[in-house]
Amino acid sequence: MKFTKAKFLTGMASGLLAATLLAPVAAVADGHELILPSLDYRTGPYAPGGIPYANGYADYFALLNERDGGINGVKAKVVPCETGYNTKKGVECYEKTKNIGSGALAYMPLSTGITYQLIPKVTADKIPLVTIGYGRTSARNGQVFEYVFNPPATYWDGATVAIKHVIDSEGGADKLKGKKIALVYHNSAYGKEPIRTLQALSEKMGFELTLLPVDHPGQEQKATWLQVRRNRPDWVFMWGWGVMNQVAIKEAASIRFPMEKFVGVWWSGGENDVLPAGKDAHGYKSVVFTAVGDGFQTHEDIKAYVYGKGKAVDASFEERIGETHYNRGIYAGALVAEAIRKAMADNDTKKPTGVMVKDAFEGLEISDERWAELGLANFTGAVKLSCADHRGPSKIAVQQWDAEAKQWSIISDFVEPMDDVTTPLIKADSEAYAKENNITPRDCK
Amino acid sequence: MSVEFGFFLETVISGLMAGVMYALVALGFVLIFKASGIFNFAQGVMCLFAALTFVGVQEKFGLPAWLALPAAVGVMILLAWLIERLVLRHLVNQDPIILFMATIGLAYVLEGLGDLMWGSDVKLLDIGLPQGASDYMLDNFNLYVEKLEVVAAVIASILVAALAVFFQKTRVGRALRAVADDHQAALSVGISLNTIWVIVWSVAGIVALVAGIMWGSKSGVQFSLSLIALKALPVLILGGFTSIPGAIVGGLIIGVGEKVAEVYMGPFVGGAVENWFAYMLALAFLLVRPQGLFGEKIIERV
Amino acid sequence: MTFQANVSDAMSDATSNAATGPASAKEPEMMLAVEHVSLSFGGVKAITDISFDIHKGEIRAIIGPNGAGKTSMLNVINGFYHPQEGTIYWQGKVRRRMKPHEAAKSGIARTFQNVALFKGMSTLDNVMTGRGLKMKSNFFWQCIHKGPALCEENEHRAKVEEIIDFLEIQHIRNKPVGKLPYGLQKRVELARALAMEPDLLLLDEPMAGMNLEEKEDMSRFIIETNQRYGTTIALIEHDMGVVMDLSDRVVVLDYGKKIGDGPPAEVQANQEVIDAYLGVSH
Amino acid sequence: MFYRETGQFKTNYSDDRAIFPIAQDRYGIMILLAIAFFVIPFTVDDYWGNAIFLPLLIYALIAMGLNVLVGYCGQISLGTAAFMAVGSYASFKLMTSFPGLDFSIVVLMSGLITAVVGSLFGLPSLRIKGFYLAVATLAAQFFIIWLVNKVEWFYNYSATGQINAPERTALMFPVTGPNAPILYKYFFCLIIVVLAALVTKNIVRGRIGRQWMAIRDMDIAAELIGVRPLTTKLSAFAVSSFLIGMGGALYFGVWLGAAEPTEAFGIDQSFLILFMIIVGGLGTILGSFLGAAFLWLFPIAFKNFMVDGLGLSTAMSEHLQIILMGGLIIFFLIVEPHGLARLWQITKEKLRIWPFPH
Repeated sequence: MKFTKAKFLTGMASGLLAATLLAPVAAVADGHELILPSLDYRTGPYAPGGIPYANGYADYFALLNERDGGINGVKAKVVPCETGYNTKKGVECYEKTKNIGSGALAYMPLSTGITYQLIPKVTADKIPLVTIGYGRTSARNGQVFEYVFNPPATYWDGATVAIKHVIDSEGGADKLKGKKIALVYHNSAYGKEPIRTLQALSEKMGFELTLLPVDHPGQEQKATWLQVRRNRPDWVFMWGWGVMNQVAIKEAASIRFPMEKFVGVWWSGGENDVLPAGKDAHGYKSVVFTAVGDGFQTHEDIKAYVYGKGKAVDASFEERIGETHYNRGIYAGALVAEAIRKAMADNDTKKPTGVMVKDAFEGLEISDERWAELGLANFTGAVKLSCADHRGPSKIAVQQWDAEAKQWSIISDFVEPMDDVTTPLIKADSEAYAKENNITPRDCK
Repeated sequence: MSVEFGFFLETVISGLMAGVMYALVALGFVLIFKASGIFNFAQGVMCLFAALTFVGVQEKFGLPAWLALPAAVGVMILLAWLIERLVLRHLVNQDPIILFMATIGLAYVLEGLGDLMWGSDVKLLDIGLPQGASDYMLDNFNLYVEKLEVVAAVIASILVAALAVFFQKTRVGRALRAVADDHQAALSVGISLNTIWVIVWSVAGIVALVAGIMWGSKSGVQFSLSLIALKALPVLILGGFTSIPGAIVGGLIIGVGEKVAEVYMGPFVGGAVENWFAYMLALAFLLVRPQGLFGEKIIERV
Repeated sequence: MTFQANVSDAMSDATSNAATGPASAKEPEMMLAVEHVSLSFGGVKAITDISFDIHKGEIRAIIGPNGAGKTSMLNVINGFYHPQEGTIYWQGKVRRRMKPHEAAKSGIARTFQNVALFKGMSTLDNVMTGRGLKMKSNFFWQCIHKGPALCEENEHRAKVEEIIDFLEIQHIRNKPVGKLPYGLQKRVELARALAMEPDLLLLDEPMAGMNLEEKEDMSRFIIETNQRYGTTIALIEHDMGVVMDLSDRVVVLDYGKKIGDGPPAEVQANQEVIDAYLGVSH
Repeated sequence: MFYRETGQFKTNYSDDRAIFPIAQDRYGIMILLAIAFFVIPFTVDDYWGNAIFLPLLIYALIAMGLNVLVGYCGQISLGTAAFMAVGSYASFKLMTSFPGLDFSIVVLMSGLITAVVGSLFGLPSLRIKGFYLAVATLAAQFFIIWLVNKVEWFYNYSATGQINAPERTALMFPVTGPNAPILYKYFFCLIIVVLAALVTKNIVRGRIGRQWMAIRDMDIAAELIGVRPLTTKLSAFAVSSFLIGMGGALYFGVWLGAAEPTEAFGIDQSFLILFMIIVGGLGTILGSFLGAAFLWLFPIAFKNFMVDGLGLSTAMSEHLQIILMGGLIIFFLIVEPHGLARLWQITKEKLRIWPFPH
């Protein structure tokens, strides 16, 4: 069968070619590196939010490598993988990167959708998933979600702090009775996150909650804001992402909704959200868990060691260092770096594994002094995680946009969220998840 | 005027205005479909590409807006010429589905090209169009009317009038109509199909630029701009693919329908109904008139 | 053939026993009759008060100038258009308003003025589609393509091959029909209609655009179909020579009205018909 | 030279009707199946399974479903993702309501439920034709997604509307959930896809398939020769939705493991599948596989090549990749407008007569 042979050979050849192209390249330099995949997105509808965050994360590790020679002498390798905010690509990126070199040490997908996708997978693969201010809120319960961490704040915390801000502005919790609050949210898992908390709070405090979903991508929100105009809520909260944010801000301005009563979650509080809205955005607020601006030692060092030496992924970004999403990227980087440092110390090794990093996270403590040592004094609140509590202490403030100066400024103290409200909700949700997926909550004693 | 009625009026006006914005996008589809029977999947991306070019040349080369506009028009014409040269010319006399698919390829290329040249960050587009609520209407009648959308409506009517003059009065326009009626016949009386295609795609490109600027003023210029094509789809289907008045009237019906549905039905079923309602509305219309609002009645013959 | 004969027998029994209906036992058996049929499209009259009949086993020609309503008449007969007025008798019984596929099921097949083949399919598949009504195997067997489905498929394939042989189109059996020359497409269309084993075959200008040789072939097929399978045929044709040679009786339409009816020679002599064809003003 | 059918005679109609009438094709497909069943399973790891083979198989299945409707029956559909969602949510509800139910039954039942829903949205096809019909499927697309996103029952009252696939077994082998070995997942999908392809091929080469194609090519003529438009179109909608629904169940249950309605079943997903069958070839089973392979694997291969091979930034590589992808689509069209499957067929024709051109 000469024919079959020929065909077989061509088949084999093209198959091999395809196989080589499809095979993930494990490009690891000599020696050992800490593999930190960055499932980011610099393209697609959510790129404006994804770019600064990804740059912050990558720049922080570039800084450690350039300034300190890595963590305890071991260089960190951030492996970027473009997800386009698409869960399917997210899965592909995850599978592709998880076994590079000695194995990935932590994941941070910056997408609630991808987070949900990865929660069961990282648990099976024993790699920590660190979701900074996004993802699944009930993952705070470490007994159920062993490998998922969400310091320093969850969406539910954000919602409670927004309410606290309302209380402060109105002059007391009793003033909320009979007030109307509307929630304008991205009609997805991410946007729906705060609903339960706000419903619980509305029952408790007696304000009236109106839910106004906006479908992706959210360029056209006329109907939503007409309803705001008719119902005349006292406050509007927003859980938006992407183009939805700037359109909402513009529409709010159009109907003359007072901007200082319009509060977004931190993902609706980036420069890219307010700048396109121009002066309309003046006075818009958002909750936030990191400080604003670039007045920190770390930022100086990044400019000097990373951008100065041409080591940045995105060299054109230099002027924008200090944007809020960028700072969150730095926060994420610092957290992971500290956990790896602890994992190395605890296990006396230069080659920590995912399990070790997970254990390190569960004992991670970054005090205010330690933040200062890291060059991030007063950048954010202290971190202290445990086996049962995967969020730890939480400090959230409110920032306000100044359209003239084109910058955010923090206008409130960093306050604690209302854990008394969220804890029972977290318990209920995580237990439902455990039941549905046959997980026996572990014992954290 | 009672408050409730005033609000209803407001909803309808908002719907009409939104409808005009949809119609602006739909117009580009109609032009190309009418002249060449191609459903141009890339129309949305063309809006993005045009707006990106417009903003991009301002940012990168520091051109003022009045210079950037002709530059962007020039780019769109160049693009039309390239599309004809590199794509359409090689696909003459193919099935509509194949040409549709070619425009899918085109959409990919344009999306990548736009991002590659101008970056995927969101860009502010401000050419000084009036924005925000009209103070006059708000103060005197307590009616909320968005100025940008009034401008959009004016521009859309100018555009439609210009297109009408172009089609009715100019030689090229008549040739275009001839081609729309019958390719073969037009060819046989000496109208060059290639030229016609370049012209049609240029005009569609310019319409895309206008739509891109209007939508871009509203939301900034960024990838999501290409998704406004989705808003134009029910408009197109309802209005008929070949009718410019259809696109306008279809836009108005869809605009009003979805706003009224969202505002009055939304709260009872949990909101975000406008997307599917637009299609359900179009579906209901089509069940009564399967050829679209302005499509010709099909007498089936064998 | 035996199948066809049996059906005819059964049918003739049925009609001769039927007391109603315009046919009586002595006269030639009636296949189809239209009585006082009128059809209009939104004010435009396509057919006005036309009555004629088609006998079992005959070749009936419908002629007339362009726009006379011939094709509309065929469309009425196979249920594609629904006349506003008039009655249609089918094999001796009043026919209710029916859909085209129901007409097909009752035994009416046709070809089209402009070839209406399934362009994406091969000749064989086109003709096999004509067998669709006679195939009964259920969805389950279709899915696994074994047992009854396969048996049936082969059985009908044999029938189809018979027709393919008869119409001399073996060589294009596996070719996609879209690329065939016009004359062959017409022939495939006839094959597809014959595959339905119809009682009444409607042919809409089967020889339009053909050269002399092709016309001769087609005439031969039509006559043979009529004689070999005993199929009743109604045809529209412009070539008067062909019409006179082939048909048993001719009905002439002009501007939607019937202006002549009878054997070819008689119609040919009719002054009104001559006027209509030569274009004398009314 | 080796690809000849000379000397292969058919002595009965059954042989002539075989799926692969030419012996060389039969050997080819056998080798391919042998590789799929006996080689890949023992080399596959999480990456190859989850990022390459599972999506490839599942997308091929869904594309095949859409191809039945669009390619064979000529009814345009832009609501594929919604029908996938129906399959996914049906499987989710079945899995959580009846924990003991075998997953293969769950997949079948999800397909059946989707078939019912699909037929319902197919009803307007009796009146609305051509591209206008897209509106019916688009209405399905937006309405179904809205419904599953809104009605809490569909997602078991979880806080965010996300659904997660619990661990379930098919014939005692765990195939869903994060701990199910990739080998089992792969085999499960492979068997379903191969069976579905076989059944679909059988349907399209028989009476029902011919009737679909008759409706596609000329619906009026089809009706005049006795094809019932109602049953024919609805059967196409039903079979198509059945395959898409099964695909949806696998997509959510086996591959993704979790899904968020607006993102996993968005309209871009519908377009992606439509592109797959157009690029692959309308009206061919092979085309569904080729199209799925092209649209899923090409971006991955390109990304690996540009980022890991050439060291470009991810953003740059992504931009170049979509440009190249668009360029390739246009190029293929100009070379051969009827999709990759036709390209393959033409190559075979050429091989058959090679080296003599006529």
